[in-house]
Amino acid sequence: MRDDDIIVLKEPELTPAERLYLPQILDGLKTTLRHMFDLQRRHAVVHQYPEQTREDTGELRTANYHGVHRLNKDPDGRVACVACFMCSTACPAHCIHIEAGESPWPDREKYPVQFDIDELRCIYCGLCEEACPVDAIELTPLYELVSCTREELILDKEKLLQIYEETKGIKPRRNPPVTDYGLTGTQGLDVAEPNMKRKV
Amino acid sequence: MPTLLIAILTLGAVGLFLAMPGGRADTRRVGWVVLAAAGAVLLALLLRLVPGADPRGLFAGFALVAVFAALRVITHGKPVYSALYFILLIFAVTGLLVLLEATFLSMALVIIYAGAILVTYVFVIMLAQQSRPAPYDVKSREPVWGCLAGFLLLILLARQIELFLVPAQRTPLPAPIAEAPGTIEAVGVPLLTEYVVAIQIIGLLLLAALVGAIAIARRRPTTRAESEGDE
Amino acid sequence: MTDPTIKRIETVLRKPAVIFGAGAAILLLVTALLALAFPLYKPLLSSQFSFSMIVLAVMLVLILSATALCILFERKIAGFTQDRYGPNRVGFWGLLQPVADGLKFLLKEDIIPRHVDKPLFLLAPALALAASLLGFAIIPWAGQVRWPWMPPDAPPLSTQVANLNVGFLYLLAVGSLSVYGVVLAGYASNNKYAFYGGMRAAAQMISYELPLGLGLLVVLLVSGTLQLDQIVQQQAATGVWNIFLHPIAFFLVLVSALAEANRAPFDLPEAEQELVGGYHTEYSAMKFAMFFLGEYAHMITSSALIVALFFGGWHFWGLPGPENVTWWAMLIKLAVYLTKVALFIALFMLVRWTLPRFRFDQLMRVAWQSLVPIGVALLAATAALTYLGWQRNVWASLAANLLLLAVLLRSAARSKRPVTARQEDLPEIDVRPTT
Amino acid sequence: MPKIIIDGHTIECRSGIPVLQAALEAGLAVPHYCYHPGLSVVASCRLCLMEMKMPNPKTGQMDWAPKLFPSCQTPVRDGLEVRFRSDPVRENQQHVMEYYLLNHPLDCPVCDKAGECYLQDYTEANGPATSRMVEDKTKNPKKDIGPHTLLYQDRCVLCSRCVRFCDEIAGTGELAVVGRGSRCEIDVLPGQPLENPLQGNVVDLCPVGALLDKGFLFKQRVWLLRSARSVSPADSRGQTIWIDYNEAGIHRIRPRYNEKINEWWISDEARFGWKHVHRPDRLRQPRIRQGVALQPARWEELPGLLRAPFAGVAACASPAGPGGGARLAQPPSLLGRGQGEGQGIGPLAAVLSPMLTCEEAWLLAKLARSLAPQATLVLGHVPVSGHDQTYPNGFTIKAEKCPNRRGVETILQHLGGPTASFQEFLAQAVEGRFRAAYVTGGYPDAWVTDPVAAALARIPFLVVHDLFPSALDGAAAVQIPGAAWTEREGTFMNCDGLLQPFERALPPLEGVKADGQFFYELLGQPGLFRAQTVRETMAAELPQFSEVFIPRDLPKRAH
Repeated sequence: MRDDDIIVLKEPELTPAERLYLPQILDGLKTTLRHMFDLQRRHAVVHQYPEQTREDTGELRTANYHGVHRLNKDPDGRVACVACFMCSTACPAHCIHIEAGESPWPDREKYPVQFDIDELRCIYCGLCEEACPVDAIELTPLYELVSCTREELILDKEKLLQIYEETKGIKPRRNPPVTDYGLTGTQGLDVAEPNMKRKV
Repeated sequence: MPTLLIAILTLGAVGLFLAMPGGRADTRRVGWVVLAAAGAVLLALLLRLVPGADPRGLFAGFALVAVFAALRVITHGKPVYSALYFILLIFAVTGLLVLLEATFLSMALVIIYAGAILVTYVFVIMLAQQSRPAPYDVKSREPVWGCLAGFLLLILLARQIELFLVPAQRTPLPAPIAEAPGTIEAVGVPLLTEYVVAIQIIGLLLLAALVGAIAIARRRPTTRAESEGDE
Repeated sequence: MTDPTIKRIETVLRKPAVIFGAGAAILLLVTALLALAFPLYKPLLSSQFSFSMIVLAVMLVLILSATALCILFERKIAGFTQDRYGPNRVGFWGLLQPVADGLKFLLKEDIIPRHVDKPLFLLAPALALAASLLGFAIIPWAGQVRWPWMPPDAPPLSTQVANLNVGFLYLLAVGSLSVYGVVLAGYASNNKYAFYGGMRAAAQMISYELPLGLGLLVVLLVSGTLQLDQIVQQQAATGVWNIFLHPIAFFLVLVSALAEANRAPFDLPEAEQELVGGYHTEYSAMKFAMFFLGEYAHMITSSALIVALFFGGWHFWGLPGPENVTWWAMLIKLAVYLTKVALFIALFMLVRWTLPRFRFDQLMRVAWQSLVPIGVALLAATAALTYLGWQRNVWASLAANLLLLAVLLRSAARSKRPVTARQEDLPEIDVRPTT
Repeated sequence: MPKIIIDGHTIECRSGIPVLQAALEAGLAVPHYCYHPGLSVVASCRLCLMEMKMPNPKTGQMDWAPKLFPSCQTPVRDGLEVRFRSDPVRENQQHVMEYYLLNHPLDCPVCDKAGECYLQDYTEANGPATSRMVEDKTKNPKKDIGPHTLLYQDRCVLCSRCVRFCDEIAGTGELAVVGRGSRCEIDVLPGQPLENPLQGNVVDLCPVGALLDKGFLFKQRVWLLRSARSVSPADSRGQTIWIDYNEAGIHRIRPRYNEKINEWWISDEARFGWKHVHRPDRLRQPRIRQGVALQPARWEELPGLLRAPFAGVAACASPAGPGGGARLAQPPSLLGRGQGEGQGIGPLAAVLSPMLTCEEAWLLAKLARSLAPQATLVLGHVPVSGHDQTYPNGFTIKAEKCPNRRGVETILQHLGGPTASFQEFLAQAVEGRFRAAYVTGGYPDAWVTDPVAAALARIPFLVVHDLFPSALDGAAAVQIPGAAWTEREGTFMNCDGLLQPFERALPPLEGVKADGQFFYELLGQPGLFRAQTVRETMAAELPQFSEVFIPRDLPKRAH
């Protein structure tokens, strides 16, 4: 760092009125009063949540909203997850618990026997979504996540797949699977295609 | 009669000494019993001496609270509690002053003592001794000398009271100052006429004390080397 | 997942007709009961002592419920200033929110941490609330009243609980006690944040009592009496409120009252951002609520005091004056007084949601380097006016005030720093790299 | 000590090793697959090629030779100058890597080797990010080549480490490279699966994910595991191991390099001998006999409960006292009848299992002797199975299936006094000579045979400290749950007298106390049991325990 890189910031000089503070306070009061009686802005800004949702106003960006997770299915209707633990490794909140097993299908090696997400621990950062090599885990735009017990909010594989069924239309899977070990189903050749396209 | 009074007060002094903090818990309990006994005897004595006295009045209530609070101020182990009992004492005295129609004085007492001085005390106590009193504080309490001095003072006061109570010399109680609402005037006017010199001298003294305190407490600008050398 | 019954109840309660209907019904019921029981308490109304007791009881109930309403009011104002609605879920316009809040406070677990100094921990919230409520004793709510059944030559009754001849000295005294609740809460909690809060409160309250006292002394010099009802009557009789005489004194008292009530921008003892919750960090449930109530009660007392001292109390031009002591005039006066108090409370809240919090050294500087000198100067000027016999002369007083303002402006213009500058005794920091 | 120059830095190295080994030991990350210091050198992977200075035949000057040399096949000699940081070397590595990746599937997410895969690491460090190959990749099915092992042929890089291991170390030669050219494969002969007692090592040896352990398959990703240095209790040789574990428990055991004992290998017994740690029927709570049944007890009450009867027994036995009986601090119902007084043998016995660590055995022996100076100390049951097996390169699997017989024996010899072998103890117990005994077990398998149970049932106050329920449950007055060796720390002395410490990997099961900690509390010692502290106090009396052997950790990928 050279000396002329340094910018010395000086406090701005105050006018006598500012030093006296009172006019400034009155100025502030004016601002707050203006907002107090600005009904139009208030109506425009505030949503009355349960009656009026962001879906209604079209402000919910379904493409990138970080809501409840879902587990995608492949075209054959099987869970797309390959139980690679990437999401649980990436998860800063350690809220994903996976137990892997040998898959019952001939074209796949590994699949999740158990897949639990503790939605209470989750911080909805979306790193799992980023980490997933097969785009199996995704965050849906669902934000109304309530339950009467904590246990209900630990979502298991069945619930996560169910959420996929419910949100299929809202948020389609963005990418086709890109790996070459038979994720998109039984057609072996289809698999190589996206892989080749992906070469940079 | 003086012998009886002196005996009672001696008893009280001994009880107070026993009840002082620092002693064993059972000793302190004994001290309180002794104190209560002495107080009861004294009360009985006073009632016998003053035929028309009514112990149930507000005066008695305030007075008892005041005496109890005063005892707790010096016998309580924790400084914060002592300060709080002091405040209680001030309220009791305020009550007494109000009974005497000295409202201005009573309010001044609350504002100055409870509102300012004791808040500062509490402030300082909280800052100074978080866990337990420092050894010099424990030492400087000197319960023996304290009790002795209080005992002597009380003897003198009791002597006066006794003289006052001898029927031949009893004078009527001074009537409350005539115009009750004028108590501020009653306090203020003499202060600024009769006692104006005294007031000024006291003011000067307080100013000197203030300047002295600031001079002592002022943080002297020291260079780093010096401050390290001090340590 | 919500219980449909609860949902239905909620919807019903949110209808204005339901709320106002129920309110009107309760009001009617109370009025009817009062009317029916009139022979029972009629004799009580006639003597000053029993009447004072009735005023005491009524005002206590009124003010405790007003504090609850104040919290709703505060949240509403907070919402409005921030372009929100504020609470509007419980009842129409959120009017039942205080009930919900109260229920919540009552039903929450009352935690007493193991490490606290238990007696003081329990005492502190009680002290905080009690000290704030004590002040209401001498507020002259509605001047004087003479009931129709009383003989016309009988002295009218005062609507004050206690007409002390030391007047607002008493207010000053009990106001100074409210610090104990805060300081003891901070000490007893045995928690460093609470402790800092307590320390700050102690220093702040002692400091701001001075400008408050100086401002009150100005009023004392002007009116020549300490009794609040006489001060109000003077203003009502002349029609000149003290604010017109001494706006600067009013400002001093207003600022000091804010500081004494621990309201923003002087809420350093409970500064959430720095001290978690300050002195009430360790408190929960009803004990926490008592601090809350104490703060709002304190605010109401302060407002009532300011209204009495500077805004003519129950007086308003064109409305019944001090000579009218009929019962309906009393009601009008009460309404005027309460309206003024409400306006002041609104001002306090507006200030809270407008101004940022002071830093502690700034707080101290404002008190000792600005308010106290101003107060002393103003006091001297008023003393001079009083000596000349012009103490109630509007033009003379205003001239004195303007003169003072001019001096202040000039000194502000001369001074190299604003009133609340950054600390100069911080060492200069050289930002340049050492190499 | 020859000195060689690698990339301009002079390095002193052992003589007789290849340059690659010297470079790896110096901390250089030289990529390689086929080279392994424990196996013969084949120089087939061509990844470790380097530039070397040789005399130029024209000028006679030392100059960089135009062709690359395999560093794994070039022995070090004094003054040798080589370099790895040069463009030809890099280019070679890149080309070789591209070749290896031609057919390698892109299935790292499901491959268990991911995280410790050489191919993955080299690719990530400097390999090609993309593939130029447009044809379909060769797909080979996975093969089941043995009871423990799977072969994913399409991941294989044909480094032949596994083949050489089976030939040279195990000497069984099940694996072979079959086929030629691009159809080369690793395979076993029909009917001869890979099942020698060392076969688990091929999984560790495999630099890629071709050979995988069926037991670990898909269980965890390796980066989620933590490792603890441990010593295997599988036999008395003291093979050093890594225990890979996480919150869910142990997942696998890998060999830990140890130049004195097992080098890079471990036997399958050591590798798979941890399943008992997670057996669901492990004891989890101390229990005390009340009436006929054992009732749960709290750990806090045990010291008082045990010390009193033991001390009482000792007092009875001392010749001093007919009044000794009156000093019995224990209700007779717990203690039963007394016998064997004045027979020269103390009626109290402590059975020190060879599964105990040296420190625990020491504490227990001291405890017994402090309560009853004439207490009999017994070396517990020593399980033996078959004969010692020695493999061609000297790797030995001992028949003695316990880790610390020698350590316990050393302690018993040192302490002197009445000692007995387990058989003698049983015989005396049958005669009813013991009135109280503290029996430790801790064996992974059932060890209480009928004669043992019958003999021990004769002891009125029997304390059993073991991992699992056994036939002794009916006889024990007090049953104390033990901790498995993964849940303890301490030292084992192997059959050759080598003292090796090990770390704790898991916390003891909930409700269980580590044995050493419990003995510590029984002795009335304050604080926590630390093996090292106890070992230091032992060393003051027994110099054998003053020095422990901790093999150095190899740098990452230094083999």
